[in-house]
Amino acid sequence: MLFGMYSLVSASFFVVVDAADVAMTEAAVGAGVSTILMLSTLAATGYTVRKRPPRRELLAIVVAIAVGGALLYGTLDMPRFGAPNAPLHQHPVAHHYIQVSPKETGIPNMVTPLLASYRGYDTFGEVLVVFTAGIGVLALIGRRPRENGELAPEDGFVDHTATRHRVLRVVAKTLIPPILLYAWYIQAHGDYGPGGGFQAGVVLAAGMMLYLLIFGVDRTEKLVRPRTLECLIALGVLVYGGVGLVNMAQGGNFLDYRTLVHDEKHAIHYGILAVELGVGITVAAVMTTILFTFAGHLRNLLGTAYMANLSRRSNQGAQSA
Amino acid sequence: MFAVTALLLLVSMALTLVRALRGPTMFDRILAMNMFGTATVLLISVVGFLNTARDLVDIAMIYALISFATTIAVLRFVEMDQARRSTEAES
Amino acid sequence: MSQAIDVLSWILLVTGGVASVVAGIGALRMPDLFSRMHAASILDTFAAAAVLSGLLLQAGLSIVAFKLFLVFVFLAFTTSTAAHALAKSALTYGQVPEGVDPKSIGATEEREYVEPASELADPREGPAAKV
Amino acid sequence: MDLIGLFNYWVFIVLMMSGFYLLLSARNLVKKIIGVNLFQTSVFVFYISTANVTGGAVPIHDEGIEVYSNPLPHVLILTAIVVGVASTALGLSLILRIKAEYGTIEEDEVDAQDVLS
Repeated sequence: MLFGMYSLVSASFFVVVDAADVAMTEAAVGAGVSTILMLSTLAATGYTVRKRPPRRELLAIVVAIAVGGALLYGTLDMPRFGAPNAPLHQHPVAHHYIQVSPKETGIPNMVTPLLASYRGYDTFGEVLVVFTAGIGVLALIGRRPRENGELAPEDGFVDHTATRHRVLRVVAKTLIPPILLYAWYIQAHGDYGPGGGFQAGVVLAAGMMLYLLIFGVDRTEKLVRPRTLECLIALGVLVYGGVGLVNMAQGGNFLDYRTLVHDEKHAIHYGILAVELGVGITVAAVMTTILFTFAGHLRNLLGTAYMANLSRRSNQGAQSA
Repeated sequence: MFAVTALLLLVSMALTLVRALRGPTMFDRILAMNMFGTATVLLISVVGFLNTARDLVDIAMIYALISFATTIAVLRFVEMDQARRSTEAES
Repeated sequence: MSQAIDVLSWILLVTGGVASVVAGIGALRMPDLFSRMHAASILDTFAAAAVLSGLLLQAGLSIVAFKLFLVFVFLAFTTSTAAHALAKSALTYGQVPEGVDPKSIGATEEREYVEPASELADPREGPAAKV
Repeated sequence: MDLIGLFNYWVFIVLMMSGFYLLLSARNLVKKIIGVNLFQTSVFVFYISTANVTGGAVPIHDEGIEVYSNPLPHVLILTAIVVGVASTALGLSLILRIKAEYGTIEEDEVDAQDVLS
């Protein structure tokens, strides 16, 4: 939980240093998705740590301080914070991205064309990494391991959060549509303001997460079937790669959008939009799948006795409140 | 003026952080985290105006929505944890 | 006219900032959870309203003003709901407001809150049971 | 006075070393993952702070603004954050798997079971 606060702080730092897109991603990822993942892992593994005599602590402290000291010595020659004459800002590439790219692509947000066009190969690789991580999580803890006679939803298992917290349910139902709509706004508005595929995907996943938290895994999986999500994960990567292949079929290089339509400026714009859409689909689907998988694992792990206890307590709470 | 407000908000965030570190029960920590989130939303919008980058309001909006989801998640986690503890105590 | 708006928005902004500090002090000094929640609600309602309306006056009639209004609406929804859920959970798991008879709110011994032995706890307490 | 301009690097070093320390010393695997995350975030902070230019604006093109922050580190970190959370999820799911197989997530206990069997 302090971890979540920590990411709030770091996101506000990003705001202060003018990195709007990064702050938006960090807001959704750090405060939302990754905190939830940490919490569900802790819930599954237990979070009290046995006190034991420190063995490697001294060595670790010495190593950390030594490396830190070496790094500190290294910083003495670094350019000062915010200095405009730092090599990074003097490099001709930086000049090109800042001065030429808005004219060349007609997109005011410099981060978006840089992400999807100038560094398109790189981003394709990143999307593939996200894709692989999603597949990996599915392979490791899978959907619904039922081998030990685990609890099936038909056994009368009801997630009590929805019935117990009536206020929560109503408010969540009001809030989730704006969140999902807002995710689409971020996706579509990425050329003009902070936003784009990565941010939209994560915010969409955060909206699904809220639904998951309040209504439980089973109802959420009726809403969005895991099978559909698996198809979407692949679809996003296919859209991204497909744009590149279309470029090649039209005689250009892979991900060289200028061949798409006649007017170069429009072609680049369309290409970027299509690629961002692919990124958004994959990221949203992977994040939602990961959340579903963790939630399903947790539910299967915690067993019948625990659920019975939870519901008994919930009923008491409902009566007294 | 924006800077003054931002500073005051930072002071408030620091106080909240102390409560989160001290807070005797889990619920105190959750409360502190919630306050911290609200203060961050305000801080981001103020800093957006300070830097004349008014698009930053978008980020404040996302924060307002997502810190809520996180609070709910932590509450659920506490409830699950309590229930599991008493389950283990009974068995 | 624009000067008057500026002055008004500055007053609102500083009031909001001071209110947030007051809320922070309250959260630190109040005796128990429920009175701390009262302090938190000052930040959630008064400080938020003051700061956001101060910014609203600065923004004028634009898309930014609309977004600020949306931020305020979302904050109003989420913080109050979160406070409700928090208070309900706290009541269910054994937190009792000061000066209230535990039996009158249906608190039983069974619903006592078990503070988990976390790492922040005193290490001299001996080995904590691992779950 | 001149050294004050280096404070962003110091923040980054402190963050990174606390993550590194946690990574080296913790036996609980979840704490190790938290350490990796701290380490990761310190790198994000480093990159973003190098991108900043005094008086620069958010890199969204607008009339009348001359100085912008450098957008290149922003792009790198933007993708790195999402990739980071995906890999964190992968690590955490490995931990869940280890818990299911070994019944513990303490590093040395897992090792001990491996030696015995």
